[in-house]
Amino acid sequence: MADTIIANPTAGPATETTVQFLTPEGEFAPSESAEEYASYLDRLSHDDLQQFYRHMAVVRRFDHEGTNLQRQGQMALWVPSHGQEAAQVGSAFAAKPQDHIFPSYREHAVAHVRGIDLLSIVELLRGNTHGGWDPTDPANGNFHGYCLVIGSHTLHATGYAMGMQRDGVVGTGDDSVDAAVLAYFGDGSTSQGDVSEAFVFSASAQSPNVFFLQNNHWAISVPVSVQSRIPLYLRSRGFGVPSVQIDGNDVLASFAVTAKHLDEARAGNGPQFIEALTYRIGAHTSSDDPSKYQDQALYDYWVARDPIVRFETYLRSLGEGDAFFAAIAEEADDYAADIRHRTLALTPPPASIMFDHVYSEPHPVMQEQKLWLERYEASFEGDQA
Amino acid sequence: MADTIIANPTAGPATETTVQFLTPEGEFAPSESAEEYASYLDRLSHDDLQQFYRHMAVVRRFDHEGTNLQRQGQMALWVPSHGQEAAQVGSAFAAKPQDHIFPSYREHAVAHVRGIDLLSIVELLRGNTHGGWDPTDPANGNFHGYCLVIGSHTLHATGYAMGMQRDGVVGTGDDSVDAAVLAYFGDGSTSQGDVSEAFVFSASAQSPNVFFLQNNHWAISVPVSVQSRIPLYLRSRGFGVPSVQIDGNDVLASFAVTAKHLDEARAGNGPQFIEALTYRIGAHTSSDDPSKYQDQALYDYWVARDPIVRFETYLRSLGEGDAFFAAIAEEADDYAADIRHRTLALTPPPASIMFDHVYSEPHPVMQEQKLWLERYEASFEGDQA
Amino acid sequence: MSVTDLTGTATESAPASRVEELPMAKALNAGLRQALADDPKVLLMGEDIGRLGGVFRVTEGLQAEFGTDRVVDTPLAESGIIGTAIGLALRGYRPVCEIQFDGFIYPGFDQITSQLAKLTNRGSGAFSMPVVIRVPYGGHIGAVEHHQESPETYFAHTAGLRVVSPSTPNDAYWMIQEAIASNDPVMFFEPKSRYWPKGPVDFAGTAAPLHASRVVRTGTDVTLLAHGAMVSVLMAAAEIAAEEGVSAEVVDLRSLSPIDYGPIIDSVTKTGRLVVAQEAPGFVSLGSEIAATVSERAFYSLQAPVLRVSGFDTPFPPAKLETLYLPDADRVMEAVDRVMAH
Amino acid sequence: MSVTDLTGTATESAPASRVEELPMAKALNAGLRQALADDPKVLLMGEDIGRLGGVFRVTEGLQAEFGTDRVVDTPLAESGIIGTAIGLALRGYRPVCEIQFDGFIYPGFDQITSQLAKLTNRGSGAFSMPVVIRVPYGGHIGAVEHHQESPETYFAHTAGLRVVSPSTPNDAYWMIQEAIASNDPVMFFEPKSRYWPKGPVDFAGTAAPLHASRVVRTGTDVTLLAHGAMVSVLMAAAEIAAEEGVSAEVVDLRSLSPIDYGPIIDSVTKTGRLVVAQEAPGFVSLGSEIAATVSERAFYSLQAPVLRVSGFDTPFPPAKLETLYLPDADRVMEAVDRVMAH
Ligand SMILES: Cc1ncc(C[n+]2csc(CCOP(=O)(O)OP(=O)(O)O)c2C)c(N)n1
Ligand SMILES: Cc1ncc(C[n+]2csc(CCOP(=O)(O)OP(=O)(O)O)c2C)c(N)n1
Ligand SMILES: [Mg+2]
Ligand SMILES: [Mg+2]
Repeated sequence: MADTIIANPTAGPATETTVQFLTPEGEFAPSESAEEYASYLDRLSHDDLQQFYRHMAVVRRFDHEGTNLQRQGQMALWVPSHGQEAAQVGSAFAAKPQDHIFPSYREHAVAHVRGIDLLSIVELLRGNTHGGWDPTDPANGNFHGYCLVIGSHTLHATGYAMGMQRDGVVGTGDDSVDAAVLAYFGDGSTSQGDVSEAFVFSASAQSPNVFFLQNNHWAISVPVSVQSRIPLYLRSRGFGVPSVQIDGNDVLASFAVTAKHLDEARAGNGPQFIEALTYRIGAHTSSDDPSKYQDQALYDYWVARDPIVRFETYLRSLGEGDAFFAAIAEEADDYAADIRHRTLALTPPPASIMFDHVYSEPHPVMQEQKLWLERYEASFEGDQA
Repeated sequence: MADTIIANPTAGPATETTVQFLTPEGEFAPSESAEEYASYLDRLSHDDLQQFYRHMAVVRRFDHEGTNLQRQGQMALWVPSHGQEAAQVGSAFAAKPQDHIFPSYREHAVAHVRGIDLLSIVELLRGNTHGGWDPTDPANGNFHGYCLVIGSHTLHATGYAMGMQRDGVVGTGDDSVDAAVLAYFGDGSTSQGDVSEAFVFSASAQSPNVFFLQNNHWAISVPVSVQSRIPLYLRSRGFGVPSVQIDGNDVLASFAVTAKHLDEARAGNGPQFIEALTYRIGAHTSSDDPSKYQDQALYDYWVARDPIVRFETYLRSLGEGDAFFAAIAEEADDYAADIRHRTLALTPPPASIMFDHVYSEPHPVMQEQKLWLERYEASFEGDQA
Repeated sequence: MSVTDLTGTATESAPASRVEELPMAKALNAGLRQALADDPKVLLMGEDIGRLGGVFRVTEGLQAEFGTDRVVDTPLAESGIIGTAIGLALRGYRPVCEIQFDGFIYPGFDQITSQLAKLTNRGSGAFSMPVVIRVPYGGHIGAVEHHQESPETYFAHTAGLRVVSPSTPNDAYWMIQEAIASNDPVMFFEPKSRYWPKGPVDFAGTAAPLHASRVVRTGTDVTLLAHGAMVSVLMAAAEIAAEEGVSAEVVDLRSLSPIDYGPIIDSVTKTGRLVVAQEAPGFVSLGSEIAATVSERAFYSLQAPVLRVSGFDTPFPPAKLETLYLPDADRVMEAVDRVMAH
Repeated sequence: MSVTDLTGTATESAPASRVEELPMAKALNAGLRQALADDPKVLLMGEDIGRLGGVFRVTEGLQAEFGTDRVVDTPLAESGIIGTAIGLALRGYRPVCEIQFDGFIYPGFDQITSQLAKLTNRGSGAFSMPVVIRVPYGGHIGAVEHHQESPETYFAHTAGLRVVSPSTPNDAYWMIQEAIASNDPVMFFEPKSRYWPKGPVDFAGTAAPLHASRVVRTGTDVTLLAHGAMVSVLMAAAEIAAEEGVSAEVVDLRSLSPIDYGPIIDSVTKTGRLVVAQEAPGFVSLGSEIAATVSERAFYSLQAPVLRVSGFDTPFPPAKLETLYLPDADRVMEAVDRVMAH
């Protein structure tokens, strides 16, 4: 039977229509609402399922390494993704190469699926860069930059999708051409005017947008109930944007539902909205102290619904054995070790990056101030000699 | 049978659930959806119905005088209310003395019902003031200032209602104490992030707000279909704010529905949303040229649904005779004549108002610049002597 | 298009000069039409710019000519307009956004400040942000609150933006095309009180560099500096000054960020005196910047303090008081008299 | 409460002085607690300020003490926070809004600029707008983008607002109470890098007027002027200068709008030289204003141009570069050396 997803009513929205394929116990038992999405699972080979697991496990391990590196002073801040891997990996797999992705700042697993070198995230949170990867480089899977101003990027995603419409890559019927934009944001973000305006503009333009909300139940210390007293997946409907709520800790639901709604968007049927119910198992960031506000029962409830454990049980029920899981564990450790290794080798950026990219065209003030700083810095060299 | 309200599908949203008591022909024939509101009409005496007509007719006349005065150079701008009188007068009558009203900039009829001297609107549009009436003066019926930045005031209305909650004037059960806030805005305004944030904050606080949308089908030249492809009354539901659509040219529907939802808000049942379908018969403002974008069939359709004509027919069906209508016409003419008279007598404001109210506390720069300007102006007096 | 690149010189093989007398609004319309015709990636977006042609008719006829995909009537939300323009720019488009009036740019301020201005830098230069934001600004039109403001300072202070303002129809025609051709975000401030007076537009001419200031009247005793609508006020003041025997040089700033200080310092070095005028409030403003920098760089040339003539440090007043609020030629002369007294 | 009124002198019948060593964050907490206790109309609102006590713990314990109606964890939207605070102020409340970080104030910019700053004027003084907006601002904390900015200029330029910034725990304790007691909107910029160093707070002392600048070190050769965290940098520079035989006077601006020019002009009249420092980019900034006005008013006293030491005219860089971006004592000394060379 389908899980009710949220036992604790104070935890926020839950509905009977939540799409779920895998119960928390790892049993394949689609909810009634899952039926219309079931055919999308046919697209998945066993290798795909292994990849789901692999990405979730590797990024979980990466995330822990990030926390450790931050504690050891290698970064000023860490933003954990622990607990949200299924929502991220399933949805990311649903995106085609020609789709574009506009993340918030916690989508490490999406980044990994799209081919980003996750060291870039370390560089960003270390204070070496404000960006980290080049979204125009084909190697980076059309994964755009992290956006720290809550909700802003949902409008960029909308404008980008409007550009796709103008480029004639929506609703052509050609699978290799039709494209959409997948944008991620959090439960707190839904309160920002920009997110509502993104619904307005995308509904008005009928642009190929899929808005993917990870409701991890917290905006730092503020529970989702402060942002909304009703389930958030309902939010978009009054804007004319169809929506669905899924069990975000079920990677199969995340994949199938995102795949269908991306198909809708690519086909020219306009914007779509998905709310994935999940939970932020870690702190908001390494600067945060969840003990000040965390509800232990709620936390325990969600730990018991861990997306990776659940999927491992399911894979084992399909016959996957220890060797596979051991190999992935080793790969994850290797990935983390490599990140650690390269993090320790990072050097501070040159001062010139402060001036070089503020403008795309030559700018006299940048040239002047860059030169001034060079000369000023050089003036100390004598002192030290 | 209930009117379908909008014949022309390109005109925007229409639904079967629209609340209507009076057909466009002035027949009392409540729609099914009107039934739950019918008891609110019991609150109305015949005198009240006369007042409805009176306010609508006087403000229609006032509005035409405003247009004339603007054409004659007495104002830089006029903002017509023609066509929206029923939506405004019915809802305004539903508000109790202790309620507060946050208008947009077209609510001349609401202002009139709440006791504002409409010359203030002339002064505002003439460029004599930025405000015009003192909302803290009991004579002004808790009618707050016009707000020209689209949507901003919906947040002020929300904060004001949060203050009422803290003052203990919500949900006490005492009819003379319990209060709510009624805020007006337009179809274009629904696209602004601030309006969505007002839904978020009022739903979160469960503050006593009634949001009253006059969907007059245009945001200057932009048809409502650009703002939303589905009926706008649905907008608030995804925020947890219950809503209803009414025939905004039916003054009885406007009264009854607003009365009920103000009751809900005052009782502590949280924010409410009403969409009134109406039409901007005039130009957006006197600076506008609707011939550039107006749809003649749509215009004709709505002219045939004039709120005042309709209500006159109804009153006549109740036995109201020529004498009453003649008396009101005379009152309206007198009102307009008085406005004209006093407009022509207006003098420019003194320069000092530029400096005197920028801050509530003494401010050295204001004192300095005011004095400078006085001296500077005085320096020319010699020249003219 | 026959504009110069931002730093270089004219590239046009200009045919015979083709000059027309046009109001600035129509010159802008012509410039926008040219930009739309030259580059299919250029698109216009804003409230009421399509069917209506904009409340000032600057985009009149362009939707009919280029279609609703390229001249877009947007929903009513400035953050949405600028935010989606950013997305379009990321996709390779060159959006030109119209903000209906100066006072309505603030709902879009976050998208301008934290996104538009910073994205290229955030992306280490991997992509550019060729977005133009057109803002009809300033007073002298007798309009209601929020419709006569001069918010240039907010944008000039914001690193990552370029800020310009034409004072003549000819500059308007060329500068809008240069702004659109620029790969950086450009805040394009259109002095709305100058929309209607006619001036010559040389369609076969060459564009002055977008970021160059320009001496528009030569003189020897005092330098008068302004941008936008205030330039014509300075020209009137210079006439009055001439009658009083004072020879005023007038400089049109044209670019507010960066500021082309070269011609300004040259002028002040010659005249020894500077009066800076603007419609905006003076406190912590563009005028402050110019006064500070000229005071610093021309320290030994200045024979009098740099004086600033500005709107008062109040909200823009009700229209009936605008002539008292806005600096006119007399107010400029009051300052000229004071600097000449040194 | 024992603060002075905005223009007057201390009104307290102070008992024996009661001084504690506190970090600024705790001094602010004490000031807010006092304000909440003194006036039931005072309320705090913001993101994470309740149960968590704010990301900087400035409001720690206050929700437990005063309840959720007076210390409000709001939904995540800055325009909503400021817009509803305006409504609460219209109802007679005195809201104190916390903006979580400097870079997140821009979504609320429209409500601040077009509403909060202008409403009292729009209403011809019939009501006031006693809203305080607390903004932890500035660099030196190694944080990611949008978390280290210094946006004071935007607000100082906006008529209708008052803008202040304390540099010490004692000022923080008193100024926050004065800001809350003011009937005008006050932008209260808290230098977040100064949240943690301790300093004496005199709970039984008297508050200096909110809008007074203050000489914090006397000297004779050059005046150094700044606000917020930069004041301590100037004090360090003054030490270095003293070692080099240059006697620097240091002025703490404290109020950014209005600016109390009296003590500044007095100081410059005495020293003949001024260096103004700030973390923010220098172009079209608060520093420009001060340089311009001092250059004008102390024209004949200045022996050298007023020099400005600022962040570069770029977005705040990645944290690893912040020490290069932010002016330190050496950068101030570079300017001191230059003015002393005159
Ligand atoms: C405009 C803005 N305001 C405030 C912040 C500070 N802030 C960073 S994350 C956050 C909570 C976001 O919650 P949510 O959207 O649920 O995303 P999550 O962190 O849970 O993934 C806040 C308030 C910000 N980044 N941007
Ligand atoms: C923030 C903002 N942007 C733009 C405008 C210019 N403007 C004034 S009224 C208007 C249309 C408003 O339409 P709607 O909300 O439907 O109200 P209506 O005028 O139809 O009553 C626009 C775009 C404004 N006043 N404020
Ligand atoms: Mg969250
Ligand atoms: Mg409308």
